[in-house]
Amino acid sequence: MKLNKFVILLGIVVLAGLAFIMSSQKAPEKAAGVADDKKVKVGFVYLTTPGDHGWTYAHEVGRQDVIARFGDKVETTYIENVPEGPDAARVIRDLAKQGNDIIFTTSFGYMDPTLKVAKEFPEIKFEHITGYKRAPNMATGNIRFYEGRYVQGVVAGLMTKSNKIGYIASFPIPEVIQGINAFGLGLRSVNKDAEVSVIWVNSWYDPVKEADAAKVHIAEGADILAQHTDSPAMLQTAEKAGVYGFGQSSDMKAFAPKAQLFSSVNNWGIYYINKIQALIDGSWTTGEGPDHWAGNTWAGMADNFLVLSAFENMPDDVAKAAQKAADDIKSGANKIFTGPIRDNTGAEKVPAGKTLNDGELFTTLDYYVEGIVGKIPG
Amino acid sequence: MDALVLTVILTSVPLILAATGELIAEKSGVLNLGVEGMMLMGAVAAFAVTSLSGNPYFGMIAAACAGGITAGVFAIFALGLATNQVATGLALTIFGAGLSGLIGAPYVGGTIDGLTVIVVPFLSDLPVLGGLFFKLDLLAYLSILMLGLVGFFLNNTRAGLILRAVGNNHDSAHALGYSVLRVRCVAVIFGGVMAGLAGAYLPLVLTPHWSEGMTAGRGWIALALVVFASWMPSRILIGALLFGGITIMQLVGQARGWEMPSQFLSMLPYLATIAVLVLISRNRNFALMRAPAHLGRIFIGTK
Amino acid sequence: MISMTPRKHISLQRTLVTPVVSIMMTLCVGAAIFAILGYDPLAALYQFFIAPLSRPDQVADLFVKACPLIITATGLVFCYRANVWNIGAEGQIVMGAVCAGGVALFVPGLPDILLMPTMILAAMVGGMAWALIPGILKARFNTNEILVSLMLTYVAALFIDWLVRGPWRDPQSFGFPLTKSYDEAALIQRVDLPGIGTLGQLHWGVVAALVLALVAYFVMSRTLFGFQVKVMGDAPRAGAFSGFCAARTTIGVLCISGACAGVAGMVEVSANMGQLQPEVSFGYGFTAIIVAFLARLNPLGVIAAGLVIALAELGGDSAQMALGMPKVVTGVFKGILLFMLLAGETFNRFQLRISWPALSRAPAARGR
Amino acid sequence: MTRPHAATSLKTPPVLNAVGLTKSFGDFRANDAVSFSIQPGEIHALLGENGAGKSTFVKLVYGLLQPDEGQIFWQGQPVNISGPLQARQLGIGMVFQHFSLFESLSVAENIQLALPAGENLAALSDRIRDMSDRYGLAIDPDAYIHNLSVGQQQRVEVMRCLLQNPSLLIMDEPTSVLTLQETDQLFSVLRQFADSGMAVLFISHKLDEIRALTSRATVLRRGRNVGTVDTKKNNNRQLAELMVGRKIADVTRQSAPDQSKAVCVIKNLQRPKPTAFAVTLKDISFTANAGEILAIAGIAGNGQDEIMAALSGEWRPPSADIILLDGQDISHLGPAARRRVGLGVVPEERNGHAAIPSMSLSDNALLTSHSLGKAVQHGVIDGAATKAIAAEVIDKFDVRVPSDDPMAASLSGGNLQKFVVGREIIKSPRLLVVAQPTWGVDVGAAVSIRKSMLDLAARGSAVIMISQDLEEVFAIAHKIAVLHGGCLSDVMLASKVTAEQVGILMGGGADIEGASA
Repeated sequence: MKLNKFVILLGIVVLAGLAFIMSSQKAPEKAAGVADDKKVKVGFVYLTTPGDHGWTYAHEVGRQDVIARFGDKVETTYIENVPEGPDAARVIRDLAKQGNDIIFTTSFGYMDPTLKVAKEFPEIKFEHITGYKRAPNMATGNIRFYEGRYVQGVVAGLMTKSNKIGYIASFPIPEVIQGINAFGLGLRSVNKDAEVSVIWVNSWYDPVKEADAAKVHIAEGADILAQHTDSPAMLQTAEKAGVYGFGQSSDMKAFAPKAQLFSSVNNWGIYYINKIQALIDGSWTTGEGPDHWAGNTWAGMADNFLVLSAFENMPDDVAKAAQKAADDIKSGANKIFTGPIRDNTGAEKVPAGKTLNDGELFTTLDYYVEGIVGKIPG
Repeated sequence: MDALVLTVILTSVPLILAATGELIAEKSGVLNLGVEGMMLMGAVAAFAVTSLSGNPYFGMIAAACAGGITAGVFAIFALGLATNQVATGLALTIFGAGLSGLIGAPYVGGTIDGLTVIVVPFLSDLPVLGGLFFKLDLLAYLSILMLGLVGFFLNNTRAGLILRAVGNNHDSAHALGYSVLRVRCVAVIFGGVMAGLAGAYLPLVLTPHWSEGMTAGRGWIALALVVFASWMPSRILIGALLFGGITIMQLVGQARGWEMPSQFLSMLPYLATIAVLVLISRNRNFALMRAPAHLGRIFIGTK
Repeated sequence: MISMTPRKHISLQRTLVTPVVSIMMTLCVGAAIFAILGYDPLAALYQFFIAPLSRPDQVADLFVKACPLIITATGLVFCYRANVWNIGAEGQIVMGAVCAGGVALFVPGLPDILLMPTMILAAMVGGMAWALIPGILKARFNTNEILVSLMLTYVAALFIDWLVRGPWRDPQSFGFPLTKSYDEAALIQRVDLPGIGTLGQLHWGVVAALVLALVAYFVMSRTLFGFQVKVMGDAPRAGAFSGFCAARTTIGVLCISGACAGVAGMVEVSANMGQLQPEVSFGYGFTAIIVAFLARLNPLGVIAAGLVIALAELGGDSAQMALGMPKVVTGVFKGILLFMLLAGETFNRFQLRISWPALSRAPAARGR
Repeated sequence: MTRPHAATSLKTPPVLNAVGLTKSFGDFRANDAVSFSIQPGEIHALLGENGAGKSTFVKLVYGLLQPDEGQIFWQGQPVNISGPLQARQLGIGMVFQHFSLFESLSVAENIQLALPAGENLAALSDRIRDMSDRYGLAIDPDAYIHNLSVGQQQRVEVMRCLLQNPSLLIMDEPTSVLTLQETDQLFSVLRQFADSGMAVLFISHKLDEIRALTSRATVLRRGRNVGTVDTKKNNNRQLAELMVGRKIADVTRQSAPDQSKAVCVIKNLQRPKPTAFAVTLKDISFTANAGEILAIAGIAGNGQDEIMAALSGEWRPPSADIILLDGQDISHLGPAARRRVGLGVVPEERNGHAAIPSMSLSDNALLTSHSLGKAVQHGVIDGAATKAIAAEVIDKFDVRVPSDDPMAASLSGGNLQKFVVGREIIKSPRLLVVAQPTWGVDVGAAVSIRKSMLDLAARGSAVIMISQDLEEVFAIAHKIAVLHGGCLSDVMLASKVTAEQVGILMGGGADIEGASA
């Protein structure tokens, strides 16, 4: 008797399950659709969610630019919150199998997974952001973020009263160290007494920790904050405490109208549009240059890859100085990493007259320049 | 310096809130490992409701409810159905982390106006102390108040005595006619409410954002803190300040250019907890005195 | 008032049916939550559980995803059977990966043929060592193994972070937190199926995981050690009477689960990453706990349970792509599933009778 | 309204009058229409064997269990006692057999938990000190329970009840853990309270105590009330016969073989108590001979568990040469190794100690045979061999099983006991140690278990039987030693001592001249 009851129960459950599955099978077919031959299918892999208002948000804006430019000639898909590990390879592979023609993977940690999948799908184009490994069908792209940070340094040097600048950094990778050093060079170009202290939060996006770090900087006397992390938490803390700061990746004015001096805005749209257009035209290449460590395409303010938001909350003369610094970089008059450059122990690292080339920016910057306190961890 | 101490205090508030709640649950004999999940539910509820209503106090209340309800789920399973408390607590953490992320997805990147500082008249004018202890937000005051109340409750009230008795020996308590499950259920839900408030502190005070998993292990620290405090409310305060202090010290050390890998500093709270665990477990008499003897044991009432 | 009476006889049917019912209940609760949050519940469930299996290579990838879960959960089964609550497998995975990585990166001149066995051994030692800390502390000082093993998870995560950003960083990585790539001999190769070739990412680690689960099943059901584990977990007093030592059992099961977790870490790195990075385990250690419970602490069940949980993980990606559902839904599923399983266990072990105080005088319906 | 009849109003109504209480657990009737009444100021004993339904009855009265049928009258009024809280409000106090104290709370806090709310701790502490002084109980209200001796804990339990000023005090086997002096002291306190009108319901199976303290006794047998007797007019044997329900006079005593070889020698076994509730073993020495059953009689809680652990190897003495089996020192050997040299053990508790309810019988057979080579080869279990062992036990010892190789939990108590005893005897051990072999077992099973033990002895093995059942002791033992307070008496020939003499020893009396073997 007991057995019967259970067999019946099991039967009901299984039937219910089957019915469930059968009835649900219709739903997604509509969603999947059939690829239009003319459409270019573009996939994006995001590290976090577009709502972060930082790094991924900037990429999402880029994707929107793509849609605005090409309209229904493209079909875009994105996957968010993809961890930088074996899952990434699977997700990228899934995108490839779904017939995407070009796939943008938007974080450094996707480098090896992208390379791996690129080798499996030679007919599909891959674009890895911020990495250095390439394949015939895998190009790399990056922005010269440090250009904006030089201008930030100039503004910080002119604005600070305590001569203490707080810098919140994510991970000690070349991109971030270039940024810190460019900031220091900009700072010392206008203010020989100001110092930058750096807190590494070992995360790209951790609002609580970023806010804590900002509070510590302020408690330690900093009156200008800069960040190389993605959330607006630092700016909000600055706003509350009545100090100034710089936004990251996207314009964060809305979060800190009184505290934001300006934001360096990453303008990925222009890169995406160029590459997709090239693919449509049949002129897609990976670019050239073995010493281009940062990517086949590594462009900055001159090409509008990096855009500075309006200079605000600062006196006119500071804004003017900032504008001049930005113009000099755009025009090429200021190459930023031009000697003499000393590290923070006073040793000369780059002799006068020499400018570090792109490769050297990646391989030789294992020190902080003058004005930065401490040592690079690791 | 004051500002640093204030930062330490603010960092410890959620730990105090969550640990106070868990202390009560554990004193009644229930080991609820789901603090992290309850905190996340509290955090997302606080953020969402504040964002919708514009009033952080509504958010606070919502967080308390969310934490309480989440703890209620735990109570249904671990108490009502006598499931293994360890596994149920883990399930609660996984579930809470997932559901909070799901609920919070539309709010990522948004911002709110959090709790404002309430200045206590006169006292706030005291030198040093005034700025540190009397210009805080409601939840910070509440955390200290609750800690004191819980201490008083446990040691000076009959209900507190019953709670301790249930945690010490549920069979004896049952034999004396106390409803073990009812006492534990109330204790667990109180723990949930406190954890919810602890979670609310993150978006309402520390940083006006919501992000997935934003509690970043604070729930587990709160659990460790209860053991660290050897189930004594006063020591929770000390422990929380210590943990908060280490967290902030690690940032200060970096800002001042100390040459010590930050990872090792970050390990300190965890290693300290293990050390304390060993110390109090070694002294069996002490453990016997303080630790609820029936912690984590399943009680099945028969009639 | 719910009253529970232990069942005198636990039928095999019920034991087998319970997980199935639990999964079904999970689907129902999950669908309800989707509906409340404004998603089409049926479409969501389709994307979660059907869509990820629409191609053979996806099925292969399911096994790949399940691989670390199966290996880790197999070890945990021993712990939980013995009533030892090791919840720090995540840290043990990391330490296994670190130790194996140490061999792969820094032991020069090891012949290729010996490299892989040495790495496996190192991974076992690493995971074991990490699991032994709570084990020894418990045996010596009666310290709570739950909290210690959990705290050590954080320590391990910070430790590998320091290694990969610091001393072990590849000088050629331009400061990026990566070690050197492993040599070819240190990598786990993909399985070349006769007549088909490679299928998805299916690698030899998956085969090893399946074999491991089978071996564990044999150990658990057919050897004295397995018997000892079960006895000490069910009735420690009877175990002592039988002649088994409690402390030794605790240490033994922690060694096994630590070694398994360590191997899982090593396999994950050697098969999928090829080098160490700051994160080598993505919550596998915690997910494996659910797998172990879903498997009802049976090593053979671990295979099925690992696949089910892996499916939920893959389903998360699929639901996100198709429906824009946040990835965390997977966590909701896992949580509910664990709840339902635990409740199912109660129904399996106890006879539940619900009586309302007002009705207590009414004759109870009797039937059998 | 008319006044009650003069005749009834003259006589005070009983404090408690229980009428026809019935309580079943599944098919088992623990109480079958038990009626009982007790007068104010009366000290009344409730007598019965283990499992006769005494505990069930008092739990019904104290509200811990609800009767299926029957009615309780409290001071003449019908009441429904829904729980201990209500019982205490009515004026019923209870001292539990297994303490219901909280180890980490102070004495005063423990007592406060059982009293109505309202009194603060300081006032209560004063009251405790008062009472402690008045009755010479020597209890410090600020002390913590885990620091107290068992006797002190018992006094706390008693005081907790007395402070409630109960009209009825129920004491469930209160003296099983007390020394003689402590018992006397307790009795004098109880008499003083009885004199002031409190009724005492006293549960015990120590007949001397019952006759010393009480005037009337109600005897329960198999869940039924078989009569209330005057304890002063009956001697121990008459009371005992009422309890068991038949004459226990003429059991055939076993006479020991004239000359037999020592199998097991225990020399100066000592063991400090491991926990507060345990007993210290003091210098125990004895010899068990081939062909004999040696009974270690005594009231539970006098060191039986501790001796059992020492013999089985679950606890091992720190020094060598304490326990010898066939001349070989086995002091340092664990349970598995001792089995290999010919030891068989049956612990008292079937569930969770001798057997694991959630496991199959073959697994339970493996529990005590895994070190013997046959069932386990190179660490691998031979499933067929273990099943064969189980089947053989089932067959030879007539174990009734519901299915093929069932879970131990599905067997009745008697059948499981036959299994765990048979599991040992089938190995023909040189020495069999068995505790309470027929506790809670039906008569048929008890007979067959005893017979198999006698058979084993007849085949030349030694048997040590730890038992508190004197009837059983005299039925099958050749020699008897009595364990009391961790001390073992001399070993006596069963044929040369009487039940009374052994009873005296069990209560802590002096050794009997001339009976030593």
